[in-house]
Amino acid sequence: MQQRRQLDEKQINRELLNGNLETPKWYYPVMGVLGVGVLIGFATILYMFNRGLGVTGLARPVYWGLFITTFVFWVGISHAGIMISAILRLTQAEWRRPVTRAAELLTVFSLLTALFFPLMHAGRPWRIAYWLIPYDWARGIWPNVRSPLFWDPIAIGTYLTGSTLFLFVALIPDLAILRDRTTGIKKTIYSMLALGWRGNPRQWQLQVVAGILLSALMLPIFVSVHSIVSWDFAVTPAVEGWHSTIFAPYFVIGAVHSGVSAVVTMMCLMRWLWKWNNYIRPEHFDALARLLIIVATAWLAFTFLELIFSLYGRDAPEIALRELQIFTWPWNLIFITFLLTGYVIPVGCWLFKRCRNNIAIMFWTSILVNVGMWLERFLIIVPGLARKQVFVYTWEGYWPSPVEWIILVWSFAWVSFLMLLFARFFPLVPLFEAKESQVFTTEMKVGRATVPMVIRE
Amino acid sequence: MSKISILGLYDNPDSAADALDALSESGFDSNNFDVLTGTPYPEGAFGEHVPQHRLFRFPLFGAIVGLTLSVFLTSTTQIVYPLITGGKPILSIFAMLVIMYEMTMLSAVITTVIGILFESRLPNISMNVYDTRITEGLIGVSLVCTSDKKETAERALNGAGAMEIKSSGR
Amino acid sequence: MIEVPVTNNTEKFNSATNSLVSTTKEPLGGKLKLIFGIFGVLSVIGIISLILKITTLGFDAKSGWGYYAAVVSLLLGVFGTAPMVAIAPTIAKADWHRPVSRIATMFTLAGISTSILAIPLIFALPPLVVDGIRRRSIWFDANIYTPHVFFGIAVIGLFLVGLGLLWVTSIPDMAIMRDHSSGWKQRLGKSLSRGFVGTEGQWISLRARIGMMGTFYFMFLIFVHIIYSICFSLELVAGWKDAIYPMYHAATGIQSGVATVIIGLFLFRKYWKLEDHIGIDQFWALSKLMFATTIFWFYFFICAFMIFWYGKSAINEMTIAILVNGPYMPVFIGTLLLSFIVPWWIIIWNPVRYSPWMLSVVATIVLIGSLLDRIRLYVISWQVYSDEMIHKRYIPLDEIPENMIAPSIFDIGIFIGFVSLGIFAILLATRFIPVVSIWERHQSILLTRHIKFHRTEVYAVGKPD
Amino acid sequence: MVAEKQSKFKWGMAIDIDKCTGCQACVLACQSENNIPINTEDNFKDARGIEWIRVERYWEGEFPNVKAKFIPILCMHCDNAPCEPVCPVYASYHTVEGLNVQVYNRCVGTRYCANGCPYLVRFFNYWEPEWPESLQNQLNPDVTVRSRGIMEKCTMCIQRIRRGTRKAKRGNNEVMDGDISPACVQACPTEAMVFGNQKDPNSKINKMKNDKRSYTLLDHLKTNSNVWYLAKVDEDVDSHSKEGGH
Repeated sequence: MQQRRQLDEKQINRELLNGNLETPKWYYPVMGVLGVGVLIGFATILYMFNRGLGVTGLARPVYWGLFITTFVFWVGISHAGIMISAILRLTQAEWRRPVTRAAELLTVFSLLTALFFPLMHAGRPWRIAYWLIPYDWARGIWPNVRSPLFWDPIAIGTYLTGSTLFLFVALIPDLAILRDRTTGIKKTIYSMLALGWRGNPRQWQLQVVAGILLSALMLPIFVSVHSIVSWDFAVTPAVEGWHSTIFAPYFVIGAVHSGVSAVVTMMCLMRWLWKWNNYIRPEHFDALARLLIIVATAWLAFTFLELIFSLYGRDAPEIALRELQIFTWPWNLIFITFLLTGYVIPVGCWLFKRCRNNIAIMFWTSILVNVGMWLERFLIIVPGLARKQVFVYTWEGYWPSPVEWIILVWSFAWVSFLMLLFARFFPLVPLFEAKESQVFTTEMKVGRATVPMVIRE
Repeated sequence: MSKISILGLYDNPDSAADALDALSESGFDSNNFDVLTGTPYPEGAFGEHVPQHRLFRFPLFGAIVGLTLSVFLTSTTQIVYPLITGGKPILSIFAMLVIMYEMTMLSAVITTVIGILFESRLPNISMNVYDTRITEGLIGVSLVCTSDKKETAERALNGAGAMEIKSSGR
Repeated sequence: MIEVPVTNNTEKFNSATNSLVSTTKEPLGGKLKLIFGIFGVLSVIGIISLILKITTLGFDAKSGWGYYAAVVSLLLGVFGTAPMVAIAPTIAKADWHRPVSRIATMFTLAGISTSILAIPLIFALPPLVVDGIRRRSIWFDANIYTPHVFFGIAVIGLFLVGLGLLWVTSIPDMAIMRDHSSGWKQRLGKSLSRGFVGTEGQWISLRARIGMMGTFYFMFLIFVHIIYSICFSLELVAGWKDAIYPMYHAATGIQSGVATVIIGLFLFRKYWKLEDHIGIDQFWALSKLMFATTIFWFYFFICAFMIFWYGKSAINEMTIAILVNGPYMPVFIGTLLLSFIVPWWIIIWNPVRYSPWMLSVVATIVLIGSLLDRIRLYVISWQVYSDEMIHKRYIPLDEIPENMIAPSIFDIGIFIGFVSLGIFAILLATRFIPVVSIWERHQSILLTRHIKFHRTEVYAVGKPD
Repeated sequence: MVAEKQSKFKWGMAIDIDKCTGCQACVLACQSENNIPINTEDNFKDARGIEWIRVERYWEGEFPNVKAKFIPILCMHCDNAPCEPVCPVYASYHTVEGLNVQVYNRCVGTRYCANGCPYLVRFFNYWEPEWPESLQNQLNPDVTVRSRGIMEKCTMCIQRIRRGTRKAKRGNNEVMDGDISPACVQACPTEAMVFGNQKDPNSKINKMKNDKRSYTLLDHLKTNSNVWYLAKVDEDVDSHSKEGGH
């Protein structure tokens, strides 16, 4: 439950803008390390473009490997933002307030990163524009609307545009605060971005309505994006392990699991890096962990349904696939790791209040979840392809090459780099939400006890 | 007669509310004055005129536009270039459904954001007087009036206990 | 920070107690006896129809059991999932659920009709080994009567856990009945309240028990839905492989459960004169739930349909023929309209969501849609089942029947009778259990305030841990 | 569908497994006809070899009663091809003549079609293709050399089909059965493979596909493939043997 902490607006401004108005000491070293990682990553990508996809470990019949896994992973992470800010806003959960901005930001940047991967994994990435937009009108042909790969850019584009606009709309009041705190060229830029925000009742009213309305609009998009990503796999009857009706909700709930965990990781980092102990408090972790227990359990139920129904048909290729996935080295190790890290260890920890309130434990368990969730996607994609249909003549394994691993690591560095870059110029915790929470909470005396109250209009 | 804008700064919501009352009593039109806060307050907390908005029309309009556009785009691209793929019908309605859905939502979101900016009258390039301390917790009561009423306005604002009064002509 | 004045709530508490306790006496006057009579007679008709159906049909004519299975499935949704409307917001700590939770929980009593109906169906279900060959089943190599046993236990268990949940959540009210009534009610209240006097320890353990029972009920419910949907329809169709189907079944069950609660709330509010206790807020919140579950219907449906449509393999084509465009296509279109399109289109408009009776109309539409949905799913499953066909890889398109079968007179009797039996059980219980939980009503009086906020008035809700 | 009716042709192939000796002549013929890069040992080790047609070999029975069975697998040119609708750029589509074609120019290399294909007959060019100096002049001028990053697969030697139909048109003749044959069919020493027009009621392929031994691979997927197999005649086993559609 929320402990009330009396903070005035000056203190909120000072504490939450501490990374924007001056540069923290750790900032340049960290950005330097990340920047080197990003550069190495881009160099590797260019090398791959230059040489061809032969530098990856892909081989027939595993035509999709680590890149698509990572693509699904980042799209999954992107589900954090709307889960936190839309669902919790609509259900009026007070504890969402400090997390919304960071979660939406994670959505935007992870989607941007996710978009790199289908681009990179294409054989001729320089012609990919044709996939999205028909650049050559003389050819007289448009993209194939029947292809799930065409649904993907449309869905992700919608989600990205929507999240970016959502992020910007919620940023306007904070931009006004920054405008008032800065001078010189910075002030000019912030003034332009703040669009002349004054903070009159009309603007505030619209800001609140906008949050609710945009949440309600983003929520269906949020569900559709990962459903569509999952349909990339599920619509192909040729791959037995993919052709499952449960894929869409299964992917969505898995995405929420990994996305919310990523938000937890990020909250720990925010608390440690910027010392926002007054805003990101143990009870927030407690609430998120409880949410995660429910999400993770639902996700596990879907996992088992998927598994049961794959064996239900008693088809030879399907059984061969599960044998590979669960019992054959090295996949059995991956499978066990996936179960342990994706569910058993984190949820086992979260069941205890002491762990839920311990920030270090929450940090490591949330990272474990994402390790598990990445492995889950890997386990779905690769073995599914490796044991495709009955043609045993072409059953092959797959292991990613160093180039692919470097690009995987690059994606993490890239997202962190972008996040930190953003954090240098814009506040990660929404200031006006923190202030609003001061106005909209109060407490009452019931006998000797003090009960926190929430004001509803 | 030139218009001027006046801003009174208050350190607590009650005196800001008093200032609004005083301005109304002095005969100013409630469309001409405004409360500026750094925090959203519950509607009507200062006894101000609660603004009406018509935001809900925007997404509806956007959705209709997006739906029409996507129906047109998906159906014509399939009909005009009738390439058979996988024995699916040339007009694959269920495949179109996905794109129609996404485009409808996209255009609804975009029009909503336009609606939000429009309804909250942003971007706002008026040169009305402003104080940076508003985002630090002070509450501003701003007023636009003709210059001959400046005295009356200042009296009303002062009467409610203003910390400071700023004004500018334009 | 706004000061919240300390108020004395004793008067409000007393008036709430008195008005709610009096609802167990004579809310409708003489009409109540008539209503009791009607539902009692209908219940008897239902039981007679059940006996006649079993004796005339026997357990071997599988296709005759389709409508029966559909009714069981519908009741599992309508009565079985209604308590979720009380459990879910309790766990989510939403504050609107307090006046609703008792009505929702009372539907566990109606589980009696599901339990009675489920038992004959167990005998009609074919064993796992047919003609010496094991049929496809989620129980794989288990004993051949495993699904029968498990389903029987699960359904009865659901009913018992439901009763437990109802009892646990009404213990403080039992204590109130003990203190504020006379005669048999007082004696019953005394024995059921187990000496509850409201010490702090008792409240803490009560809250823990409610949480545990609620979670337990939820798990049982999902379990029953999964087993029922798989064993009593999916497994009977050779080749139907649809991993989302159990979840679809549970989600649509919850949709019909929410609809039931809305109708129940509307009727009780109107005829038991509970306008003081059940506000528009409750309908507003329920409408949101209804909206969400209505969209879920479509989402889960399209998830499955898209895969089948796109996949285009023989199995997929067969599944679409069975579920959508086969003999039951008119029923499917009815479902699509009544479970999704019509309620969705009505409920997006804000005025509807504020209006209890409009919402009840939508809920009724949803319930009819659920009935059609269950008919579409179950009748054909039992219709296409045959001992030879079940071992095939899939049912060829030309072997799918061309016409739908009509319900027999007994099926209609069973449907009406057992719905009435459920309602009858609830009506009987209202003679003793207040339909709005008194202790939760007290809690909301204690924790909600209208307070002055500068120049306006706001509504503040206390959120104790 | 309408367009398909207008064409005089619907190509198809029938393969009599009973006649197949597994000699791999079809593989070699295909390789040289269609400018497929040389498959080195390393290519096969990486599982990146490109074989538009491959001969799968299955051992049956216990030693000493071992039987080898061969089945040549090439693109089935399915009417309900799972590879076609998934392509975002229409690189893979169905021609009016019933062929599943790959348009190299449109292809961006998403490899989605290869995932969709249950027969595993679609191949990706991981590297820029290279031929040793001695083979540079061997390349077929009628066939595009595929650059890296695109998918390729059996075309039923579309260059030969084109040449055949053009020739017939020029001479104002009908295309006769047996006039056109892809490289693999031409090379088959036992004449196990037959290519022809299914719309010609007297064609050999029509007779073969209506044979009681005929079946298609993975027919439960209902891909409606245009390559028919005639089951091996084997006293010990019934006609639907293991390698057939399962």
